[in-house]
Amino acid sequence: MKRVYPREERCINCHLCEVACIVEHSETKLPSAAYHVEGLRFNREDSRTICDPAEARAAGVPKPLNRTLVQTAGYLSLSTNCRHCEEPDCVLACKNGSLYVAEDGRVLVQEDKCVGCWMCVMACRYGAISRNPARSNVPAVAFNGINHHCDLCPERELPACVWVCPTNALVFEDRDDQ
Amino acid sequence: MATEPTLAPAVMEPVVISAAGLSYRHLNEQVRSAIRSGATEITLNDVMGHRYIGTGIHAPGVTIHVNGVPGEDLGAFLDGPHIIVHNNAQDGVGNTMNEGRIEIHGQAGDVVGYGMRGGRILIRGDVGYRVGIHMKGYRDKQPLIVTGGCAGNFYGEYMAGGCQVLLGIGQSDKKPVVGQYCASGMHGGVMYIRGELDGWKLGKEVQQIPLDRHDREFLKPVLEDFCETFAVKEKLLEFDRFVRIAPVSARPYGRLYVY
Amino acid sequence: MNHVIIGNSFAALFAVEAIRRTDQDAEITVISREPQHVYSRAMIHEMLAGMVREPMVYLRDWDFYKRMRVRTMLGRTVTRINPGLHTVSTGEDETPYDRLLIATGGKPFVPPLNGLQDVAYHSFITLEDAKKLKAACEGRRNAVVLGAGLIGLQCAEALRHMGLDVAVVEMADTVLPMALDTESSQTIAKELADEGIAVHTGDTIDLIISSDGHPTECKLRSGGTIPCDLLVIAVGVRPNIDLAKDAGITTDRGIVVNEHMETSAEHIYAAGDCAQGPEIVTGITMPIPVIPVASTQGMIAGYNMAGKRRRYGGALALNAMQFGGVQVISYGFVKDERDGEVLKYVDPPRKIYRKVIIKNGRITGAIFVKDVDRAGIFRHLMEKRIDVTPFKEHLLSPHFGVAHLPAEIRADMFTRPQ
Amino acid sequence: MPSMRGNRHFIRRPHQEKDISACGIIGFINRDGTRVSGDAIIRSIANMHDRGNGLGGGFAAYGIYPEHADAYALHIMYDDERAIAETEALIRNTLETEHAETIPVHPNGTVTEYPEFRRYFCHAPDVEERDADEYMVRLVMRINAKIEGAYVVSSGRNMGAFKGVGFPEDLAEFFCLQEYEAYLWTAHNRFPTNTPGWWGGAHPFTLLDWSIVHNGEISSYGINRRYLESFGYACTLMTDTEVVAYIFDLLVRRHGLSFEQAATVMAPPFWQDIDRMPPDEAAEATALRQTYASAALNGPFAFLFGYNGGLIGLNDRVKLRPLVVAERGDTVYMASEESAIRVVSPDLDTLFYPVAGQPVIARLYSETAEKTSVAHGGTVHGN
Amino acid sequence: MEYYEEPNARVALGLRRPEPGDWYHGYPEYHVERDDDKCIRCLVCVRQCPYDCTFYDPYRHGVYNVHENCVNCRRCEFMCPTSAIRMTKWGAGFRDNDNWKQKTIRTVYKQADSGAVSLTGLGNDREYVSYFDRMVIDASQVTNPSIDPLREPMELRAYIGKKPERHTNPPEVYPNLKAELPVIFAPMSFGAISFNFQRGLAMAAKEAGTYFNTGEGGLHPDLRQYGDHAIVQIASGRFGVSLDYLSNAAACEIKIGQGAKPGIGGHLPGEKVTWDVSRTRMIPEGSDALSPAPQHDIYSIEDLRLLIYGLKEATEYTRPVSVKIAAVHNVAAIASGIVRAGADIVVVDGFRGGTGAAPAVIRDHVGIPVEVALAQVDQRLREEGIRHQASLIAAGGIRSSADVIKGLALGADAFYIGTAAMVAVGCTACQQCHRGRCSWGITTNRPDLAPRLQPEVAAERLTNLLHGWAHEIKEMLGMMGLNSIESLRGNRLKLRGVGMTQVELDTLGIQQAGL
Repeated sequence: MKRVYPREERCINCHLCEVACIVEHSETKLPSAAYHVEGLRFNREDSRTICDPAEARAAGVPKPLNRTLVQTAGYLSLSTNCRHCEEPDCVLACKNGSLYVAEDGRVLVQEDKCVGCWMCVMACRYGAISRNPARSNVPAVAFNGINHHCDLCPERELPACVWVCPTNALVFEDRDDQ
Repeated sequence: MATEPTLAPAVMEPVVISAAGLSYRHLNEQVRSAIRSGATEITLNDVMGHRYIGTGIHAPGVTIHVNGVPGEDLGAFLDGPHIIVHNNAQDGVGNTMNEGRIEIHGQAGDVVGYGMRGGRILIRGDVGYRVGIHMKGYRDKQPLIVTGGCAGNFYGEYMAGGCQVLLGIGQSDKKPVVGQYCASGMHGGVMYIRGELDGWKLGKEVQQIPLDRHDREFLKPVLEDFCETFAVKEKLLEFDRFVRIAPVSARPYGRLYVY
Repeated sequence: MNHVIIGNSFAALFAVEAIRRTDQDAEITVISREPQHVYSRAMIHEMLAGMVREPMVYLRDWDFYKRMRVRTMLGRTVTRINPGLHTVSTGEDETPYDRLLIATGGKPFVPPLNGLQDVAYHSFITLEDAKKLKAACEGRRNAVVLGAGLIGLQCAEALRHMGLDVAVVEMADTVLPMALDTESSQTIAKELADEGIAVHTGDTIDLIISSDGHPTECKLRSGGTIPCDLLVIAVGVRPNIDLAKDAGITTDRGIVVNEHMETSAEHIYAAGDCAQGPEIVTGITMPIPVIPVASTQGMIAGYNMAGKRRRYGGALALNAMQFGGVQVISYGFVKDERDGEVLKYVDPPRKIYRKVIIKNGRITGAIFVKDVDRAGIFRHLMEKRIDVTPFKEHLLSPHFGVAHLPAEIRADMFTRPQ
Repeated sequence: MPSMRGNRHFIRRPHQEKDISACGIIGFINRDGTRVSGDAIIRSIANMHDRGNGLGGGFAAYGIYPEHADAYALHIMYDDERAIAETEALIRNTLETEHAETIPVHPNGTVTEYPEFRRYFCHAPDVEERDADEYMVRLVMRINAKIEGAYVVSSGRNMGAFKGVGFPEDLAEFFCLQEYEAYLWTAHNRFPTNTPGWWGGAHPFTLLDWSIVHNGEISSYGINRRYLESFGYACTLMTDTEVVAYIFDLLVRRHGLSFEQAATVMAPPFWQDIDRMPPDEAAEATALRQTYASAALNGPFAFLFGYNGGLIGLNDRVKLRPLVVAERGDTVYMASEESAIRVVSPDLDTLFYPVAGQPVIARLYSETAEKTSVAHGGTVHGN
Repeated sequence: MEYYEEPNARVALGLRRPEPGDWYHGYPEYHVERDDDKCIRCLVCVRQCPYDCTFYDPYRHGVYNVHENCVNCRRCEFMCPTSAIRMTKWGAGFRDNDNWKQKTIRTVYKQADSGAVSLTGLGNDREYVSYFDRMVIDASQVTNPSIDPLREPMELRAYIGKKPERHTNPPEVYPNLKAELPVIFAPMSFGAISFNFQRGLAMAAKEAGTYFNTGEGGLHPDLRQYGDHAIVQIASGRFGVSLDYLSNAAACEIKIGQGAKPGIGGHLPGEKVTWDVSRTRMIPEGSDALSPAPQHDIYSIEDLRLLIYGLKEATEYTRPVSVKIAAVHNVAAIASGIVRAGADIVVVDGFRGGTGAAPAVIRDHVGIPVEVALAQVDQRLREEGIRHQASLIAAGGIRSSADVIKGLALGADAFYIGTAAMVAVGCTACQQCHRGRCSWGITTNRPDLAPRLQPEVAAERLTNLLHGWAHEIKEMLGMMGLNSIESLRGNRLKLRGVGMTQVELDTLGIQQAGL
């Protein structure tokens, strides 16, 4: 199946993939609305999106979050997202079966079933699953949020991150034969 | 029955070529074709101003003897061979030389070893102006020029690497060991000069330092090589007569410009 | 090929899926003592607390068995396995098998307590248990949970959420003694205390005082007495190996399996909490009762049963849990610091705690509290036994990620399908 | 002299850089050397009357002076007496003149005002054959460049060019061409667009015994001219046809190229075609193109090139101007239009359109070892 | 890696305080206008700015600028996903004064601040006459047909090198470059430009059937595969020059001068000599790469001959040898001498040529336009009858296919394009090449900036540019009724001048328009 592959030697650490991802997964699909109306602020220390539930609540608004993440070390950067594994560790670990492998091979989550136990975060060896505190199916005890990872932009032919990347550092291709 | 073609013998008879009446182009073609057919010892007689001897030859293990006076650019872009000039040489010896060895039993003209980046040039006598300029060293390639006599102005100008040794044999009040602007613009490599050196002659980018143990260890085999090659009897291993000249900075003009 | 699976939880589920993926024609029979559709035992505390609707407990849609063409024998208890005859017996009838998977999970361990025989108490393992407990909560005020393991604490938290006063009694010095190290368990203990749960560690119940078959008070070894009108025993779970043992299959603490999930008996496999397979850090076999291991073992067993030879690289103890607002993820042996280099990052105000134990360049244990993002990379480092020495200093940085890994590992992870 | 009435200047060079014109051309050769009168060529060119506009026409005829066969026949036109005096003084000083006379003319039709025409049959003194040619070329260049009001129309042995302003059939009558007999005739009908017709600007253009009639335009004129100038050619006539003649001279006479090679230079094969040639051929074509890049004729053209030994037709390399070749017995015709040939020779053995850029060469049998057909290329049509 | 700073490290938080020695920066030149409504705080601009101009203030949750650092490279504007950024000039600037312009005043400040030579990049930006822009091209109408280049073959191939004077049997053969169109990428050294850009040039040259020029920085090992399409330079510094370098290339070029800075050498500052540059140039990492103007073995024309034939000997006469000079006052005579010294190609580099770094005073005031130099050199070589002995490449200020056509008509065989190639891959002509932190990844090898230009992207854009120009050249040739550039080369009748004096027309060898 076609997957998104990063080409780190081309990545220029601009984070436009994250922007495109957020906009694509926003309600309005408008950048300013996605950030300002639906949006939320950046974490002070590292300009990553906030995952701290308390902070998120303090900010007061749910937000679309990036499902791809640019990871950096010195000069190196690469945009990483769900590998859509054939035998996904996250599906094997999911506490109540809310993660599943779809017909077309994508690894998806039933958003109304996920209880935010983070077994998937624990299981994913690519660090590709994040926590979306904007939604929760479990009302109390802990502020849970739900599983949040790349869905390969079902409404687009080319995932938004790939489409936007100015240096083609992300490619969407089928490498299953390799 | 047809005989099997035989391979060229590993060691061929020395090839002797007379340069008399040959243009440099034909002479060099003959040298190249001799090398291609396996010659390792080539003697060129009656050389009289033939340019480009050994130029652009990539052939380690080949020795070329030159009898007579070779012309400009002897051994330019040289890549391996060993050239022995039994007389004086003219200008441009070892221009942009890459590897190999050139011995000149007499003296050499201007611009010896321009942009040289490897190999070794030994000169028995004096050299002219601009010797060893733009010399560069990179990793295992460290060029070396040893001059027996004295040198003219701009010795080691813009030197960026490698090593030059100037022995100053035969220096006197009228004939200083090195001319003016020695090492001007030098920003890499090292030079060793034996004898009286006036500080004002040096470029402002360099400093004089007495030799230390490493310098001595480096110089000893170099000087022995020189003495052996030219059968020099003079005692050269008096290290206190040498000074080492090295650049203050690898970036001499770092503060010259404003953005 | 006729496949029979005893048990109906994670290992069984993934075994079914693996068999079906490999062999469209196989007959599959699932026999389970519990009558429910395949559900997650890890969800029962949320169920108890009423935090989730019941459908969220079930692991697959209602048509799962139909889609997978599985013959179900739910609510039937297997009484005996006959390896020689290739049948399992449920008392009433014999079910023949070509391949058998034992995925019987664990059974609660109940310690001998003074007075226990006189009272109604609860276990907290199955959906049934949860439902019973929920019913029993009616009108109760003081719950006591014996055992501060994961199940005990989750139960305690659920009961607290339902409005009961809850006390937890744990013999060990810390909560979650098996899963966490001292420092992280203290964080959890504090979180529980903040929620209003009384935690008594280093203590145990000496005597249960009861009246009319119901507990009223528990006397603690330390001398105190705590009121109790609802008692939950959650001391631990033991691998359920009785069937295997009776059938003459080699057992230790669990049913001993090799890397293909094969037991000592031909064509009989075991997977999940009841199995004792190889562990990846130490290389020795031990039962690791966590979901990912059970699922993976079940899947591997399923493939092997269906004839597709697959090897299991070994289990890694790993767990994710959360109490209050604190998430914890742990990998490997987080308490064993002997001969190891310990890297720690502590940020008490934000409750962030990270620890990595490195032995011979390899990570043998890691724990993340609160800030758990991208922790999974450590699983990769541990399972692939990657030498972390070159990038050791970055391991605990908040920015640590795949970018810090050596190029060839990154390439392995991100340039080909996984 | 009636022709010199008033202040008309027939040999005034227009200041235009070059002359632009469209035309009709026709030529034929009797390869056995049989000489025929001008009747046929006149009928042929008259048939293409509409290709011209009466502002220029001309003829070249080979073999017309058997009695002076070894002498250079200089056809010169003059504006005035001063030019005549100056030129004749120069000729006296530099050449040995065997015979000199006024070219008989017969004013008629459109040709009423005209310059003075004279011809001189001369020998270059004391020079070798090859150098004699060079000597004559220099002299012709000198007259054309230096003497105002004089213009050398032709200068070859045993041939002559006749040209002027008017329709060619009128000019033929004017020059009494039916009275000349030649084995090789070429003719030209001109349609200049932007210059007043001047007599020197008409075709053919000649140098020694070489004559060119040309249909089309050489778009590369600017560089061709600069190139020729570096070899000492004075391009005084402001016309691209002149350039063709000089390039022929340079390539064939001075550099010793064959006609085929010269044709390759002038209408070079495309690089893509060269790339597909066998290596030897490609090497030669590449060498020719590289060496003579500035001599390549670019733009639409068809020209007929006459010399004492034969007739050559050449098209530009994409064939933007018409050229048709036909054979009847020993006669080879080359023309802009088939009708111009059929009008004098209704039954033809072969008729074909030459391949763009490939020369059609018809030589006298006396010049070739055997009788060969010219139909070696192009589309051959039966009669 | 040590000298890498986070781009937002310089957080000014709105407090400006020009240093006593920094008046130059005390007056901002550009203003980065940010539409706060559109700004989504994605921080793309912050990460993209290499000039410490843009920063994020977490306390106000806003993006702000240190405007005095802005060089108007427009990278942030280009990358902003919401078009929230707009560059404007800063306020009124200094009082209007045609004599003391903004630039002049700022340069004086800069030098008074530092006491140093004001360095700059790219090409001459002064308002000199552009003769290219005063020449117009001929076209066919009625009398001769124009040719439709879409249907008809149209030849742009140029053989570059010495040609025989006349044909002989067998023909004399000289090594020639074969370019499928008369446009070659100008010498730009790895070090001055990024590896990715040079690789893009090489790939595009191969794709389009033309050549790239290594400049004086050596040939990177990874580009050896493009040796057939490489012209390698030999300059005074002899960087990376070895026998292998010479014999692996299509042609060798002796660099005497550069149009942007005639008589001035190259100086690659040590910080640009990274590991990769170092191994390509074969000099130690971090050391200055000095390449002074004179080749110290060339002090006269016969010395040049010595080097030309030295290179021919070294390559056994299989490669054309080119000599590149800056267009200066008596360029025709110099070029003639160079041809007589044996060069197969003469490159004349006009004063609008670009540079990675040059003192501004030299870049802006030295040299002559390539148009006149070209016209004069071509004329002179023709007059001397040696035009065939060398091809002529015009460089420095070729911006479009029209310039190519005009240059061809003036007599050039081919053209170098440098700045045009850079612009094709994103250069905005911000003139900061010398600072080594090109925000477009073109003239930098800083590892965080260089990937911004990807070789494949560069190659594709460059190939597109060449294709576009080739189409235009074909159209214009067809329009003139020509189907081969040979017939245009030196064909000055195809040009006319507008708005020039007779002296200028004569110098160019063309006529006034209308005649």
